[in-house]
Order: sequence, then structure tokens, then C-alpha cells
Amino acid sequence: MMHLTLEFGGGLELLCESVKSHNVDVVLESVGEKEGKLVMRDLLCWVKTNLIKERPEMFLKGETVRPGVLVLINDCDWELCGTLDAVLEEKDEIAFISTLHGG
Amino acid sequence: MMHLTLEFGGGLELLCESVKSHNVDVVLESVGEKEGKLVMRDLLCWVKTNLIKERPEMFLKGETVRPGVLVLINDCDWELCGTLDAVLEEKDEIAFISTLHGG
Amino acid sequence: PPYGDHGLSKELIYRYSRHLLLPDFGIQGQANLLNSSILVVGAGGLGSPVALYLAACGVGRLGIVDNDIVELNNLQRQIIHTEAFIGKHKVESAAAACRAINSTIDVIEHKGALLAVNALDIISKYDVVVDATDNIPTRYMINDGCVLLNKPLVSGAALGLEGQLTIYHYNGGPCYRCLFPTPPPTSACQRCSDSGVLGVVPGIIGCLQALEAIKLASSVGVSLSGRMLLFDALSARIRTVKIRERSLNCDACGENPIFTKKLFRSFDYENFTETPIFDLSCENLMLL
Amino acid sequence: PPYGDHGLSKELIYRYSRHLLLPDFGIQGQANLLNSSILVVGAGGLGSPVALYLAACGVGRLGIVDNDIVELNNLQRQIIHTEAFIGKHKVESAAAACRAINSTIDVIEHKGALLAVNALDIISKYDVVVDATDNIPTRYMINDGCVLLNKPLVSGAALGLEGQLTIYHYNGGPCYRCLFPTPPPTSACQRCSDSGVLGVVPGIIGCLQALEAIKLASSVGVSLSGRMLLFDALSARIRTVKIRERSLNCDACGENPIFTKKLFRSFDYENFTETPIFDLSCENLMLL
Ligand SMILES: [Zn+2]
Ligand SMILES: [Zn+2]
Repeated sequence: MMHLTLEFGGGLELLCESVKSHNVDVVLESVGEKEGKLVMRDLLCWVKTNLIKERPEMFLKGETVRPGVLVLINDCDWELCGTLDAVLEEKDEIAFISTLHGG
Repeated sequence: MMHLTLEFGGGLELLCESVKSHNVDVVLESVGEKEGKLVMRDLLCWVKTNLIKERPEMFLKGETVRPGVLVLINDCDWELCGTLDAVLEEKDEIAFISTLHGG
Repeated sequence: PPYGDHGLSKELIYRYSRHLLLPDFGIQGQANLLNSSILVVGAGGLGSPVALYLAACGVGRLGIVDNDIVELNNLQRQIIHTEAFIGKHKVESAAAACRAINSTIDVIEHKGALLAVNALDIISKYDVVVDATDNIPTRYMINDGCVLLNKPLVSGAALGLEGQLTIYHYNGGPCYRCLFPTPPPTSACQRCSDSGVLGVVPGIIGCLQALEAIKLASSVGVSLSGRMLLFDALSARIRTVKIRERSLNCDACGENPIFTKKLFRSFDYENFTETPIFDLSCENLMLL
Repeated sequence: PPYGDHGLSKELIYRYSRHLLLPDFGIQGQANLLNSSILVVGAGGLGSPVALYLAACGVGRLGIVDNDIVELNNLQRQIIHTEAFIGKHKVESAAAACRAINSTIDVIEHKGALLAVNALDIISKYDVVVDATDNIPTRYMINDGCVLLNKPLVSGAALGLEGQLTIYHYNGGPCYRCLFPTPPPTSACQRCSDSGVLGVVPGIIGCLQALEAIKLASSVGVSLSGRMLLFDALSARIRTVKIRERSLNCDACGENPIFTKKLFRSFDYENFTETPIFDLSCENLMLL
């Protein structure tokens, strides 16, 4: 089991009953394959199943997040950490932020 | 030896040649007594000796910081962590911020 | 309260429609704002955005206190004033700007300095106080007055390339004296007129003060009480730190406070802080 | 450049004295500002504080582009406009406000929309561009134009109770397309007119945009390039995150960019993003 903090912002929280911050325990058995490691690919599935209450197409497109969503692992763009293959560690903080266009 | 990040703000950086952030290694032997622990009391002495280049009276008054200086240990007011007796740990970040009054 | 039944006119619904659309704010938040009163102490670098945004958003009664006259060297940061108002009272200038943005709210001009003799009378007329002043005796005085009258205080400061922001005496949190029971040595007190300030730095802190005042007045969101925001413009670094709790020994808000309204009115804040309320400008240029 | 020898008149030295006193800014920073030119695209919620603070601080030439007319429901957040300007062009209103604060700078009015056909001509006249617009086709277009002309882009956005800020195409950092190579689905694009915005939120982001533009124009401090500031008003939480590097595959700034000036001028940004540039307001109210 891995304890993570998941955050949703920029409007994505509306998909999770308007709750922005979620402290979750992700059970390793239920996901992941390679040596019991939890990678972002697994987490996206877990989020879609467990947190997203409506319009999953506003969160995912194919196997990754939809265009216009920034993914941050411990305040760092997931593009710098391996995107879908980024390995997560206990107490990591993952944020999903929809980019804003208003002014 | 203990690695710490020390920050000075609100004008206190002027006492340290205008450098706001200092990555320092504090040698334990040189300070501290109780069981080799480094406490804030020791660190203030160390800072006064090693970093403050001018007007130490703008930093310390007696054995503590002068009135109007906030001390933060890992972004938390040192009043909540024991002030002079707060025990420091490896990689702690300690900030000394002079309060501002301008507007 | 006139908007207690959300009886907003068509015009007000249109004016504030961008607020009414917000699920987390909505008509209740707007009605709360329209029924609220906020006092802004200081119409300078911080007070400029505070007053403009509070007027624009629809605070029902907005009071502005200041003793100064608009000068050319204010205009680099005090965006509420224009060249046409140079030589006139800042309060008049600021009030005119607020009314030009929103003629439907009540803007009250308190011309003259906020002093211990008049502070309680003025503060008592408002729900929330914003400290946008530039000197330490006035900061202690506003704090003590807010504690005596049990008003939340949104306190901001800016100098050079840095800013600080918190809320005092709210929701069981600390007051200014809890953090700073002893005034700093006078040699540590700088004003913008002494040391300079990048104009947009008080702009940022002032906007954040306006936001916190709006949150308090509309009962929306989680306030900065118990936390302090520290802003460093050069590095674009902003962090929020946890500050101490209310002190039971505090002279203002502790279990045995020394202040009564009577003592407050005659308390000599300039002597207590060894600092004049009024700026002597070039004469007291200090390096730290 | 007229201020290249720091030849500031007595009046300008007095006007900007609070900047000149700053050791980290000083006369060189002020001279750089006075010699610089900044384009603000959008005179709405973000553009209001951007234009006011840039005018106040002494940017030598300040351009403002907007196609809109001032409406009453703008005044809840667009503090550069007043009731007296309702029905008039936002550019005229904003320029008048900037000139009233600082008659010594050059304020240029670009009335009408920034479109692919005219963007390069307009952007090419300025050193720094501030994106203070409210729609996604224009955001892609400004980005591509800034990359083609090699101008740094200070990009801010605000909606609801949140704001975002970064700098694109500066100092080897990423551009907007590096982060967002594919436009989001139209159902994910909201405007303030659709979903509402707390008025002071664009105020805070706009002031931070002004600061970053001033830092770029004056060559002072460390910019937000490579980092993005995320602001949540309800919790008063501000954090700065590290964003990806420039993408070598980027259509705009990569090693084999698809854009030429000619292609840019005829590129259909509305079709690319499946979003209209001009707001159809109530007709396209979307919930997310
Ligand atoms: Zn207290
Ligand atoms: Zn790019």
C-alpha cells in the first residue's frame, strides 16, 4: 500500500465532486506489474476508477491525460520524470492541473 | 557535520553581503553540548561568527534574535518548535526574516 | 441589512454577474460583501489596489483613512492617484477613483491621520480593517484598536523587493503583538521613502490583502490567519509559513491585557516604538 | 536609446526616486525600463493591473491591444476602466488611464483584435509581450508570433478562484506549444464570461505579470521561465512548480518548426483550437 496526495486544479476538481486535495492509499497488488512498483500509468487507471465521478473523457484521452492537463509529481512536470513510466514513491504528491485561459 | 540551508530576508541579508540563501555545513564538534545535538542556540552563535559581516546588533540581542525578526524552521515559526532549544536535523531550512513596515 | 434577502437589482446582478456565476461565491458571497464594511488605513502603495479592488467587487461601505497629499513620486506605485490629483488629499483622490469605478457603493473619506485619539471611533464603524500603512507606531496602534474592538486585521507590508502578508486577531489566531511584543530597534525600521520599493511589489501585496479582506467579508474560503505569506520579487518566490499561536501573555489579546479603551486613547505609540508616525523623509534615511 | 547615458531629467529622477533608491534596481534598471517597450494584449481583468503598473513604473513605450467595448459587468474586476467609459473602446479607456498616471511615457493604442494577419506587425514593435487575453486561439497565436519574432512572452490566466502564470520562449525555456502541443477539447475551455471569476484573482495574476515583464525589461532578477506559478485564492495557496524544457519537436520553437511568417499569417487558429476568438458569451456557457 502506498500513501499519496492527489490534487486536482484548474477545474478538474469538478470531476471529483469539487474536492481539490485527496489523501489516498493505493494498494499495490491491485495495480502495477514490474517488480511491484507503482508507476504513473497505474495511478491514472486507479484515479479513473476510484476518484473520477463524471466525464472521465475530461481527464483521460487514450492511456494518458487529455491535452491541456499538466501533471506534476512533487511540484515537477511529469515530462521531466518519465511521464507514464514515472515510478511513484511513498508520500509523493501528484497534481493534475487543467490549464486556464481566462483573463 | 550537518548540512543546513539558511535564509535571510526582509533586509537581514544586508548583514551577510546581500546574499539571501546560504548552504552551509555546521560542524557539530564546534557547537552544541547535549548529546551532540545542534540546537538553535548553537546555530545563532555559528551564524554570528560565520555569516554576519556587519552590525551583529541588527541580528542578535542578548542570546536571541533582536525584536522584529521572525525565525522559521522548515517554514514554521520557531515559537512552535522550542525557540532556542529547537533541535535541528540534517537538511533543515532555517529562515531569518525581518518584519517589514513599508507600504 | 439591505441585501439580506439577496434583493439585488437587475443592474447589480449584471454588474456582479462574474461573481454570481461562481459556485464557491455566488449570490450569498455577493450579498455578504454588499452588506459588509471595510476600512482601508493608508491610500498609498498598498492601499491603492486594496481600495480599487474592494470598490470594484462591491463592498457595501468602504472607508479610506490617510493624512497625506498626492506627490509626483507616489505615482510610480500608487496607481489609484493620477497626475491631476498632485497636491490634493490622497483620501479625496482615492475616493474619487473608487466612486468612478463603482457609484453604487458607499465610499467614506476619513481625511487626516488615524491616531490613538480617533482610531476607536473610526474602526468601530467597520467589520474588517486593512492595514496598508507605512510606519510601525501606526501598525501597533491599529492592531491594539482592532483587538479592543474585536475586528479582524488584514496586514500587509512591502519594502524594496519584498512583501509580507497575514491576518491578525481572527478566528483565535495571533495579533501583531503576539508576534512582535517588543518593537524593533529604530535602526531596523525602513520606509519606502527611505529605502525605495519596486512599484508593483505593494501592488501584489495589496491585491492579496484585498483578496483576504473579501474572503473575510464574504465568509468564503480559508483565510491566512495563522499563516504568513512571504514574497520575494527578485526570485519570484512566494511561500506561506506557519506562524505562532495567540500568546496568553500578549499585552493586547492575552489573558490579562494591559489595554483598555481609555489607556489606548492616551497611549504614546511614537514613544513606545521610538519612531515618528509622520515621515521625516530624507532626514532619516537609514541603510537597514 | 534616449536614456542610454542615464540622462534622466530632475523631474524623472523625482518621479522614480523610489526605484532609484533600490540597490538591486537603481538607475540602470530604471534606464532599461525607460528604453524598453512592452505590448499588453488584452485590456480586461489581467490587462488592467498590467497596464497600470507598467505605465506607473516608467516603461518607455506601452502598447495596448483590445477589440472590446467597456461594459458594466467588466467593472467588477477591470479596474482600469470607469463607469464613464462604458460603451467606449477598452483600448481608449485603458490608454487614458495610463496617460493620467504617467504623461511622460508613450502609450500606443492598437484598437481592434490581434489576429494572425496583423500580429507580427504589432508584436515586432515591442521588446516584451504580455498575454492578458481570455481565449485559447489567441493564446496559441500570440505564442507562435512571439516565437517567430523571438520575443519573451509573459503569460497569465485567471478563472474562477484560480490563476496561473509563466514566461514562455525566454532564455532557452519552453514555449506554450511545448507544454500544450495539442489544444484541449473545447468542452474544457472556459472563459470568465462563462464561468465567472472573483475580480481580484486576475488582479493578483496581472500584478505578477507586470512584475515579470518589468524584470525582463529592466534586466533585473530571476524570471519565472521554466517555472509556473499556480494560485488558489480560496486556500491562499501559491506554489511555483518546475515545468518541462523546450521540446525539440515543438511545431513552433523546435528544431524543425512548421511555422514561417507566411504560414502564420494565414493559419486558422479558430479552426485549430475549435474555439472562436470572439466571445459568444451566454450562448456557450459550459460547465467545465
Ligand atoms: Zn496578541
Ligand atoms: Zn515550443
